[in-house]
Amino acid sequence: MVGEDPGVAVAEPKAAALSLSPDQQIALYRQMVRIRRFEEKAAQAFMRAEIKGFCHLYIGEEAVAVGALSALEQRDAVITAYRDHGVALARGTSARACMAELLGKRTGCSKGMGGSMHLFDRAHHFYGGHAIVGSHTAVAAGLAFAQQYENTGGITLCLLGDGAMNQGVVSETLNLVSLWRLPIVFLIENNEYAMGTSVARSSAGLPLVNRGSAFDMAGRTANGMDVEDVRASVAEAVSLARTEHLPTLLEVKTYRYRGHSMSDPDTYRTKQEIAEQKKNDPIFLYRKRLEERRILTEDLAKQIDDEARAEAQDALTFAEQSPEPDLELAFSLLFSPEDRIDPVPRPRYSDI
Amino acid sequence: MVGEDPGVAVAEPKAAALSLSPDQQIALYRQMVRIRRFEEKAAQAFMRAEIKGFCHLYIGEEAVAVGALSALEQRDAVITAYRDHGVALARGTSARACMAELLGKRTGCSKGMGGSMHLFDRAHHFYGGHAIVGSHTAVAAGLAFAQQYENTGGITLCLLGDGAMNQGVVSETLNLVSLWRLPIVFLIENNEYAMGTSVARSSAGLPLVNRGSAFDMAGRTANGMDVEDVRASVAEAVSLARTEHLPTLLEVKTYRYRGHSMSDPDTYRTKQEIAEQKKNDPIFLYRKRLEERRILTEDLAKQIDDEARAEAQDALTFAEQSPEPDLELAFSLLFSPEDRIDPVPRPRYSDI
Amino acid sequence: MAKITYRQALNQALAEEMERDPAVFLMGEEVGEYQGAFKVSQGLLQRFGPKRVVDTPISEAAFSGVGVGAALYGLRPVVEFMNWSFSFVAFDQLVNNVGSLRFMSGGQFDLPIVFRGPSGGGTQIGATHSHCPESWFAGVPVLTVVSPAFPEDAKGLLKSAIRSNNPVFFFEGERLYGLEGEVPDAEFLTPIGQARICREGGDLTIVSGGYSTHTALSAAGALAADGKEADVIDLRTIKPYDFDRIAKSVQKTNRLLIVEENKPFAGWGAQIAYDIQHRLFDWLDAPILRVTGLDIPQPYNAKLEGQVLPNVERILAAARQLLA
Amino acid sequence: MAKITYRQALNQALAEEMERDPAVFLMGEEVGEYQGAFKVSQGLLQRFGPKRVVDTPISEAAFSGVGVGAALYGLRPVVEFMNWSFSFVAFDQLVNNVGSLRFMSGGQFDLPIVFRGPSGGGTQIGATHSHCPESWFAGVPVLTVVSPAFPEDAKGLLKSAIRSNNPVFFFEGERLYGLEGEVPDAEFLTPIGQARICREGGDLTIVSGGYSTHTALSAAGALAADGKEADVIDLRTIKPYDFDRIAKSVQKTNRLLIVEENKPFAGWGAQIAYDIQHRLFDWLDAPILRVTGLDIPQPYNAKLEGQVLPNVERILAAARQLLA
Ligand SMILES: Cc1ncc(C[n+]2csc(CCOP(=O)(O)OP(=O)(O)O)c2C)c(N)n1
Ligand SMILES: Cc1ncc(C[n+]2csc(CCOP(=O)(O)OP(=O)(O)O)c2C)c(N)n1
Ligand SMILES: [Mg+2]
Ligand SMILES: [Mg+2]
Repeated sequence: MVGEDPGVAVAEPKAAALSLSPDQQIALYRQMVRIRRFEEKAAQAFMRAEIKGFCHLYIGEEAVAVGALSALEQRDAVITAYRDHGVALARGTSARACMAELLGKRTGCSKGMGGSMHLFDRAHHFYGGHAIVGSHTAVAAGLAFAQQYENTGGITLCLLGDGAMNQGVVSETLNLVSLWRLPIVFLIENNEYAMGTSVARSSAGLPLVNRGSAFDMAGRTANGMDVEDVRASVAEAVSLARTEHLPTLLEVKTYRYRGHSMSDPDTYRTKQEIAEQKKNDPIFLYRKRLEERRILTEDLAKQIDDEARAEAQDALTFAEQSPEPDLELAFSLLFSPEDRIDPVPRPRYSDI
Repeated sequence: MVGEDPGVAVAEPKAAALSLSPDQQIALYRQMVRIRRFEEKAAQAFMRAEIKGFCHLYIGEEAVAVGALSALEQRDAVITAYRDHGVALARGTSARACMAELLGKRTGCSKGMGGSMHLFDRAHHFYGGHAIVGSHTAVAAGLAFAQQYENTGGITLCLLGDGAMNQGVVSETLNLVSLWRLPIVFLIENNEYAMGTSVARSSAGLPLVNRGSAFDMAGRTANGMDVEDVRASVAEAVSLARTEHLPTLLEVKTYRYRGHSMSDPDTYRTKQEIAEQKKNDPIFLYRKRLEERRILTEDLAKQIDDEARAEAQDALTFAEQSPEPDLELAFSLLFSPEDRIDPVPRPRYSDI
Repeated sequence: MAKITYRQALNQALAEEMERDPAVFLMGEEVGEYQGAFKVSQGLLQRFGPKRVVDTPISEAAFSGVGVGAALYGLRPVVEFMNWSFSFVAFDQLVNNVGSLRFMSGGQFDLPIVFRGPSGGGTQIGATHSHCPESWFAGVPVLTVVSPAFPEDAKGLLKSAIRSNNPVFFFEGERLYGLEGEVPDAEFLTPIGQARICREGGDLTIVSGGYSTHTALSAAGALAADGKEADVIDLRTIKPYDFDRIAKSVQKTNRLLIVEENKPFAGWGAQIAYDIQHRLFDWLDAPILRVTGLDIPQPYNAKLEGQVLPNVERILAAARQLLA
Repeated sequence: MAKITYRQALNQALAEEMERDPAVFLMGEEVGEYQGAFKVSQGLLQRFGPKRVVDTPISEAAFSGVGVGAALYGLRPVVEFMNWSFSFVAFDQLVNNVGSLRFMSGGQFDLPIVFRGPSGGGTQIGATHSHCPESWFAGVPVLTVVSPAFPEDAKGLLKSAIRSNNPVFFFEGERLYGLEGEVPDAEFLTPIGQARICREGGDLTIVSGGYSTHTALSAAGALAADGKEADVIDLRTIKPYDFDRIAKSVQKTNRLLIVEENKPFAGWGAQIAYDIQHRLFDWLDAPILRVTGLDIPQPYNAKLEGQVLPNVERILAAARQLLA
């Protein structure tokens, strides 16, 4: 999807989302389904202990990444937290490279060094995958700083969680980007919880979008269960960033169906609450809408789903069959080669 | 002055500041003069290299500490940044103990270990003197947390600079105290500059008091050149904290006449600007007001000034004649004695 | 003696000390309603209420500072980091405020505070989540650094740490929470600063701490098959570490091997090596060797992580080198 | 050769590299309009404009992260900490982002970034402002740690650091800014990782870095009065330090004394001591000794601070002990 049709997204007013071409609408739908099926496959692989460590699924939140990233151009930069599979896929990273990373393989997008929380894909201007809550927001500001410095015309989209809003570095960064008028959009994926802590238990002064006004930043909200609403809101914010150099704080309400990570017992909310939220399933709702618009048929929906399942299975098979990285490779990644100074000696202080 | 008349300060509405007794008004005036003369003496001692390191003077800002601390009770806690001489004096720490600390003497309020930026006085519930910008605000929240935990009825007053507002930990702390309804008042001493950086060059979303509203905190402003206005505003905030457990962010506009520290060449603002600001000198204005109110006579003003000068000189003489601390004393301060477990061995890893 | 897990041992220590002293409280992310990210605080909210089991936002700097302020005021906070790797966003509070406030105030204030949580790698959570910052904190003059390897010591040391009038940084092994072991039924304290002898032998001294102690013990077992017997000393306290106990062993074996999980450059093992060569120069028959985490950020891949962590093979290789 | 100050040398390095490469920019508190808290950036704003000399709010974590992001994108930031002690509020950015992002991305990104500023004590600014965190950062596998003692090296090393494609942490001596020394007029680079021999002698090897090198030189001068001559090696780069140069000297003198300003527990000197005893065990005629900052937070009082810092007396005492 990345930059597939940059002309469309950027300058449109919010209401005009409906003017998306049928192909574009199908593409949005397809992306969401791809992510859903990928995540389900990842869950299975985790249960079989093919994936280890932490694994944070995006199921329920697909409309956020898909809608948001569809409003970007290729030259724009994207960065997010550890709940990153959906973002990487929406950005254009192949399912194979993602899944192989989850399995820690050499063919993974981070060569097996990063794992689920640390996906990176330079070719697609995807700057990760960051596991220290809030920490990447400052890095995001640096990307936008560089875009401005180099006058690339690109902007940065930084996704972060509701819980992350209480990390100090996020406030520092909001002040900086507003003061320096950097071309950036901060998108809060408000899925109501940070692990087991609801937004209301962690954050004073709700809604979170208010936090931006203290720094004189444009604030917007969007419905994260509606891919077109997300797309339209992000498009507006992107336009502000690209043309006015005005950063935006955008709060997107969404919900995660699964536990915080695969290891979360998920006892802090009721089954009813989850069931209630599932009625707003972004894929289900968009499918209904596209059917009403007569853009999507049952056959096509089935075909999309089959393809997504096949893609996820193919990714897993690929990952399973891929080679492991070895220590030599790992050590080769530590330092960039020097080309402007003499080589620096790089002894290992662990020689045993 | 601390807690001299706790009954008066706490519950009065702002306008009623005028109902301060003549003695109280004189006391406010006297405190400001004491601080001014102390700081001038400190400046001299610095010029003679009796004081070393950093030395941040409070000249011009006296009404802030004096007004604010006059609204507190003895059981309340006070904490501030490195521009702390005036705060310590207003809190009740003796000029001798302060000056001796500036000279690094054993008789100093921190036994010569802390220096100008790190004055402490437990007996007066003065928790320092903190030199890492913003860092003490979280400690302040901990004091208020403990007051609430122990149900002491006390509150915490935390002073901080305008520049400090851009440290992440400050935002984190504002969220916490609002969420937990801690009995605390954050008072921004907005003296227009953080070193050479004006507030407008460092901070988006002015006025700074807005930062609190993002966390749903009560916000107030006061004129920091008017000791009664500061006192009244702080009294209101203290009352909110003590009776409603509602924290306040209070922005007090003030101005420092001297450089950031004694080593600051002070080239970032014009002489005119400083001269203009001096027209609002808090001591001069309050003297005029008290003369108009026929509370202060020229004789009394002179007497107060003479006493303040004598006190400052006495403090310096005391400090000069005081003994230096030695290494044995220094090492004895590292650890609190254990009384609930066996002594812990405390080897020094520097034995040479 | 009951057989309980390391996790339960910590939980008991917290419960007993909170019971004993109303000034003790627990604060951190998910310690309350969630019952602890690793369930160390299970049941404590129900037992002691939200005043004493305090859930925080994801604001490590602020809540660490809250702990400091509360301790200055006279409370005895236990602050949980969900992972010690997250303490880096609170590093200033830990180094400057915990590390200096008592001293800079001329000794006016006590700081009876415990910071605790899991550290280290081995669970494939990657470079950002697998740090062992023990040595960095040990470099701060007033900080006490503790790292138990067994359930008994986890309980006894946490109780001592909470009762200490000085700040204690308490490092739990994420891989140890499920480890079972005998723990006395009666109340007990494990003294801070004393090592534990886990195995005795005359050929070689192996010093380790935390999870690595178990790796060292496995290696010592394998070494026995070579006919070589090692003293295995579990430090329990990293600083102040038990120099005398190590010295006694080295005077017997004349050979020292240190096993530490942290990255090599200036880890705590380097300090021990320095001290031993300095004070027991003539007792050493061979250079002191260290087996550390390899000098590379923690990789996600399982096989690589196994190679990066101290493992039996590397310890054996070093031991054989020492005994050659 | 012109005689200029350490401060001017740094200033020249910045100006030359900014002139040479438009991707190089300087960012930090008071670096622009104020001309630098220590005047290292004097004149740069006027010469290069506000786009390339960027004043920041007091938000070290955010602007460190901005540096990281800009470097990932392809710029070459030079980030100034007004004092390295303030880097602790940005510690996560430095350890996790600078320390891991290239590796965790499988090597996709370069991080050509320099963090620089003064560190250390000796100017009576107290415990919170006098830290020497060199060893802590050196403990992060990918970080390069540099600490010049002379104007020439300050210039040559800063230029190398800026041209390096890897992150370099550059520690300046606050007490060295006014130091004068000869600096070549023509363009030059000082290689990272090579020590400088400051004085030659056959009796003893003294290794030091930064300001302490000057203290070590004074001590070596005094030692000469005893008829004992020391090799004085200024590390210049703390990591990777020049093992070969030290080894060569130790093979000649058989005695090693390390002088480092940081607190003792697991400082970089402990690492050097470990490496030397490990690899040159049979060459040592006496235990390696270290003179470090005393194991106490930095006191404000002048006399005490002088005792806490490595000083000539303590170095002499250690040297005499070694030579006894
Ligand atoms: C600094 C830091 N503190 C704590 C954690 C542990 N942690 C990981 S995710 C998380 C919750 C974050 O919630 P939110 O930002 O809402 O994102 P979500 O998981 O809902 O997408 C926590 C506490 C961490 N990774 N980093
Ligand atoms: C974390 C940190 N960064 C930088 C500094 C250096 N510094 C000391 S005071 C100061 C300016 C603070 O200004 P403000 O908060 O407005 O207080 P004021 O000096 O005006 O009273 C700076 C940048 C510091 N001490 N701590
Ligand atoms: Mg969330
Ligand atoms: Mg100010």
